[in-house]
Amino acid sequence: MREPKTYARNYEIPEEELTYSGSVSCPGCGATLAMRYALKALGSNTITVIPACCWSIIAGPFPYSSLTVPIFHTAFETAGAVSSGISAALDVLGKKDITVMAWAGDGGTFDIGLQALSGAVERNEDFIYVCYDNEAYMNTGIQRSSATPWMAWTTTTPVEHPKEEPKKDIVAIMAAHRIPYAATATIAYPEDMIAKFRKAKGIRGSKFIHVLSPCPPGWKSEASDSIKLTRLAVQSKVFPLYEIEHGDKVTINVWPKDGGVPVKEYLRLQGRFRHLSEEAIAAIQAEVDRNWERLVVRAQRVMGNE
Amino acid sequence: MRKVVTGNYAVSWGAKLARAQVIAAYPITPQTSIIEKLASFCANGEMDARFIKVESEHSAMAACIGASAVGARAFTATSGQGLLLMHEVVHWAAGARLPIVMGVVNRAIAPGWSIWTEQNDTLSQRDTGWIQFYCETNQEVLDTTIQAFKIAEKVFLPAMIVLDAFVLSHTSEAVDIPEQAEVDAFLPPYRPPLKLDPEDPRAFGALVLPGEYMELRYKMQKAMEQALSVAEEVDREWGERFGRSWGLVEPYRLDDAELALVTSGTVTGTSREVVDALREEGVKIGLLKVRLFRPFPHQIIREMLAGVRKVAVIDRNISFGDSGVFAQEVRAALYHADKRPPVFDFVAGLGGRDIVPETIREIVDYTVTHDAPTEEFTWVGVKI
Amino acid sequence: MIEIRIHGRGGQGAVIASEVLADAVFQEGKYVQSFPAFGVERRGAPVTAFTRINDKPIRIRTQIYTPDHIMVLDPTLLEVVDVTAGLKDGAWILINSAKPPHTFTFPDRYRVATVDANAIAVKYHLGPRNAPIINTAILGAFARLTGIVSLETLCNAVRAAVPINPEGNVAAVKEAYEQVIGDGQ
Amino acid sequence: MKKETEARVIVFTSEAEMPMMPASVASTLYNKTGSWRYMRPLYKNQTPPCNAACPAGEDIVMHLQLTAQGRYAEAWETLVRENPFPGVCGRVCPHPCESECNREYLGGAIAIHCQERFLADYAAAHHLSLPTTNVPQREEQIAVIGAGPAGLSCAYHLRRMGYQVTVFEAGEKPGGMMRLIPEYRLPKEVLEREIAAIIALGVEVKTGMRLGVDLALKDLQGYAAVFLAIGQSVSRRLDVPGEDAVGVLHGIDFLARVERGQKVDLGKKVAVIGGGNTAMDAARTARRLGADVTILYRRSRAEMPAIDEEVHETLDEGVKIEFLRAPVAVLTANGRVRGLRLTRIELGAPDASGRRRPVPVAGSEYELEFDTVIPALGQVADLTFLSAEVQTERGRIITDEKTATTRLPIFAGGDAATGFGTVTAAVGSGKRAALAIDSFLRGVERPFPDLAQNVQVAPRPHDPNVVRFEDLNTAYFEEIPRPPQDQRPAAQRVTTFQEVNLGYGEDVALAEARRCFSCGTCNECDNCLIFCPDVAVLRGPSDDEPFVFNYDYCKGCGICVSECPRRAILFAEEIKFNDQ
Repeated sequence: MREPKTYARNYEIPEEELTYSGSVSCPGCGATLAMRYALKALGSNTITVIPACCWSIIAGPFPYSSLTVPIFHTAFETAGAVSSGISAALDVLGKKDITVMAWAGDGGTFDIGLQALSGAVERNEDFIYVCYDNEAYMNTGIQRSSATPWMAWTTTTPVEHPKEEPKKDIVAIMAAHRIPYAATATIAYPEDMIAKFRKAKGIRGSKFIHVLSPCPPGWKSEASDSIKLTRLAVQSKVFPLYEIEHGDKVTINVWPKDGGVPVKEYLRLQGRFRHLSEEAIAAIQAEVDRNWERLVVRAQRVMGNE
Repeated sequence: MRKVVTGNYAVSWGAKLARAQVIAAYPITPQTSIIEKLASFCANGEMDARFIKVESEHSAMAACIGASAVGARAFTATSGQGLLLMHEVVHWAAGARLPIVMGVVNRAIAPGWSIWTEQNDTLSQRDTGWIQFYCETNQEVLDTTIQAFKIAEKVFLPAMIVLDAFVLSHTSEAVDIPEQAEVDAFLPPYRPPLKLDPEDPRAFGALVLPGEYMELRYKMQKAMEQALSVAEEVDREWGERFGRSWGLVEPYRLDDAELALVTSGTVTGTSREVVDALREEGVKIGLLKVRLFRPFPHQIIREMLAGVRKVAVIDRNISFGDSGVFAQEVRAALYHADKRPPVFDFVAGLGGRDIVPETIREIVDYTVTHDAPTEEFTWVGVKI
Repeated sequence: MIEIRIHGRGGQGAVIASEVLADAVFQEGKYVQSFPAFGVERRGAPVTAFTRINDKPIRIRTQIYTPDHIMVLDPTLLEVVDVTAGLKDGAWILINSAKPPHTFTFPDRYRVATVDANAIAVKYHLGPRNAPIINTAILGAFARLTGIVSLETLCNAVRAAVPINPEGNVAAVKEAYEQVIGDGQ
Repeated sequence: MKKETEARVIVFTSEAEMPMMPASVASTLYNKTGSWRYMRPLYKNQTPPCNAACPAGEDIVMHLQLTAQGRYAEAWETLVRENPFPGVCGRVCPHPCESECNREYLGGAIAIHCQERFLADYAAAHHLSLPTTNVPQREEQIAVIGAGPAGLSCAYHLRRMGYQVTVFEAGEKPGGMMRLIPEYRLPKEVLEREIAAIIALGVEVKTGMRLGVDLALKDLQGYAAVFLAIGQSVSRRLDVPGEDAVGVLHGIDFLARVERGQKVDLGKKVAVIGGGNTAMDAARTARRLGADVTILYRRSRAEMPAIDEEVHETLDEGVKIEFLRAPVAVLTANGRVRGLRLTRIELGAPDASGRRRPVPVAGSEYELEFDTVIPALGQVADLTFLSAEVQTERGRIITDEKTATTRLPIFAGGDAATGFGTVTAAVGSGKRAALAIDSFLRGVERPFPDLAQNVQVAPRPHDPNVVRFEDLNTAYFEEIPRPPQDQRPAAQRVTTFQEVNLGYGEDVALAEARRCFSCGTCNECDNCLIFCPDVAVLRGPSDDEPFVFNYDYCKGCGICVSECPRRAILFAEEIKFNDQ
């Protein structure tokens, strides 16, 4: 392997690959790329816990694995608890330098796994919980989850009656547990994401990272647009990149360029929002703006105090 | 050291002496004092273990699964509703071939709420791939807990130690608590060949296609079958070291018996009293205690009951739409015997209703006075 | 086999008393079994606990329906609980009370004794003044009445079982042992 | 299980071979997901608009990228591989490359000419020699007629190919029209240095040898090939009465006299007629000689062929420009210029050049007084010496796209053949001739694009598709303004012939090079590598092949294509490749 050049764009990204090719993710899968970054950040001394989710399949069928690190596949709602057990066992066995990473979808995090997750982080178990959020039950064929955005199409929220409820604010829920570290990240910002995983690795206790991960079949988007979509999600403030330390200290990591782009830019690339009326788009814009302002106020309060 | 302790504390002592390394548990009556004791052992440094105070039984088992997968000796305890909540991951532990040991206090299932004893909770885990021991005394509880780790870790299947709610869990009696060094000599540290280890990174529990799934199940069944002889051998070794053996099943005054009671759990002790009394009255009666329910010791049971004219099974459980579960198993075991005695089944003591000597006499009287059962099973003591 | 039933209220330590008694008897080489009534305990609600004592292993695993003796940790229970249910003839009924035994009306086939365990517990600072813990004191009285266990063994068992103020409890056991008043004694 | 590199398919033939639990024993590399693909990404550089627009065929993007890495010497070598006159072109080229530059939309076009000049100056300051080629020397002698930019470029490239080249130059010194570019725009030192470097390669230059006078075409029969680069040396006339009066001095003659150091008496008021670079050069030179100068141009500002910056600088220096004016007569007194009669002009319908035709406004004539009139209307070639075998048409030598005349082995280039009057076009023309002569002599077929396009000695593999702004992924680019170039102040300039433009310093040049989008050219930004979900982009074996696709696993999602900031990856239907 040649030495990477550093002149054009200085990606501070480790060269080592800890994921294998040949996984059965769909073309353009955001979750697959997210895992690649995550492991680059955490390194090979990592144990992953994967509950039922797309990654149960992506990680490879028996007797294969798409990761170079150990994987424990587990039941849908157990990532928090299994990770707790692994972390405790590593501690009692004196293996204190291994990072435990739970890797769950939005269904396994926002919905069925929330109890075990809440329990684990309330106990401040020493692990990183990652929710790769593709905003619906994609592995079962695109059913709504509590991470599905308002008005989005899924097979259980058809266009005649799209989802009526807003997306659950999972990071706020995690921050409310006062865990040492909760953050958002996404694949269009690999350096930010890797920095966050590294930061999380260096913190003892429960860390939560919420990774927006496009699903081309589920979002009805072009496979080639997966990076663009998450970039637009950040730039439109639909998915701000921020972190919350100890439930309180809010830092916005990526500020949208030139005040951001309209949410419409983000929505229009996704078939799941094709049925949206102009009024609905305006309502989404208003909600996004409100949320962003709230976040900015919290971040500024922190900055003001320092 | 002999000490008067409850059945629950016998479980706690067993887990302590077995040097369980990770305990994850959630309180539920009547299991709670097991984990309170373990929490205290961990807190005061008597145990070098991590106690994860999880938020549910489901997570308790899930955490044990994680811990065991890393290669730690994991233990939990639960009861009734808690076990049912756990059910999915109870299967998981076995399928993952993780030798977790769990104390289960038999508790009846709601609704209505019942905290009293009944076996439906553990029997509904019958097909999960767990080894199951049903215990009669506190000493047996302690000994079996330690034995269970050794058996489980030899065959890579998890094991449950089952004890009746209150009748055993909250009853104090003298228990011989072995020295740690003796237990250490009996039970070596857990060293699985495959575990979650970045030095040997593998994926565990991935999607298995139809081309391989059956073989993995075949292996589980083989391991279960192997568990029979392993359990026997481990119990024998225990006997050699500690002077007590429990057997997979235990015949009591069965040699020349014409009528055999088949019991499990605490009803066995009371039944022994009744058998003795009836023997004095000249009734040729004996008893077969089933200690190991999974794997089911078909062959031994067949042999032990072969010469008996009638069998009466006392089931503190019911499989709705069929009969008591132990009776089903005994009947199935006897089906391949040359001489098949009629098997009477008595469902008694559900929801903690006390099974007193009179109840057992009633069962015996019924069996004696009937040539063969007239129904699949007989309710005992139910107000009808 | 001797079967003993203890009546108390949740929080008074009836279950502990049954266990301490069992432990003490066990120390003297007997076989024992102790257990609470199988149910949910709530502070203040009536509770019962049991102890079985035998010279050979105890195999029976039922509740106790025909006790040989009973202890009543709170005389007000007499109003609400049929404490003599199934009680065998010649049994001791030991009541925590400052009153003398004859003030309690029981059939003649029973022997009645009282001890002012409350006063003793308060004296030795066992529990709060308004809810003294009298389970150890009552055992001292019971040992004296029945001779089931020696005072010394009982004191040792109390010492082993009580985490806080063990010597106060032992003193209470001894004082109750001395002060118990038995009907006909 | 250690990290695997090979694809293993696991086939269990008995349960005994399996682990007891579903534990992995191999990697997913067994699963060649490349078979899922119906679109295939391909690393294929596409054509940057600057490269496409450069008449000299420079690989602009490549030298900018090398500059951006601080690899100045390599950048200069890249430059001189195509053009031996970077110091000249960096100063005088009208830089059509910048007009096409996609950076225009995000802060202004890259100052490519400044970068070129920076590299040339860097090479001079560091005494870099033209890179040698390791080709065998060839026997063939080639004659080049004319030591202007076309001739010298041809000689340079032929020499680099190993040919023996003799250049015959009519003038006293080599350089041709480049010599007439005033000192303040192109210091002679720069020109001399670049010519000397060519000569130093072993090119023989014989000066004072005018074709048709000092030698004839038939004298050159010993040469394996002849390249005619005679240039356009005859000034166009005004064709008005009084044109032959004393005080009418044609632009190139004026500039030549100044260049030779001859004293020119201009008087006080000077009129320069024309709108091209020669007009600007003449006007600004006259200004420096102390005259009050007015440029008269018959069209409007928009139609002026002179380089924009040049016009600005001219105006800054106090030269007046009168638009829509044309002389109808040179007014004389005693055979000497005293002024001009001018007519106002209106613009009519577009003519053959695409520019609107100037139409005199009837009755609008008026007179202005001038001491000197300098017509600068461009030049034509003197083709009178050519034999009939070398055919001409409308004042130009006829050639095909291989610069071959109608009489082989005579080739022709430069403005006498092409009509394109810039140094850069001449350099490109000479290079094309060198390549054509080489393939002719070696009997090798080589494709040549039509004369409107450039040729390259060392073309990178690329797709002809020119990258436009909308093809770029602008998320990766910030808007950054183009840095201005330092100039001497106008007031100081008019008193001296010192160079006006001061060029970029290293810091500015480096920053400016980094501003380049590198359109269509991979600059190893790593986006494709980083954004591939399937680890199907690998680092390549060399700088020439910085990344490779692992087509065994690439699922054809196209993320690499859309996230390539600069469209250096093609996306093609897989079906095209299945037959291979």
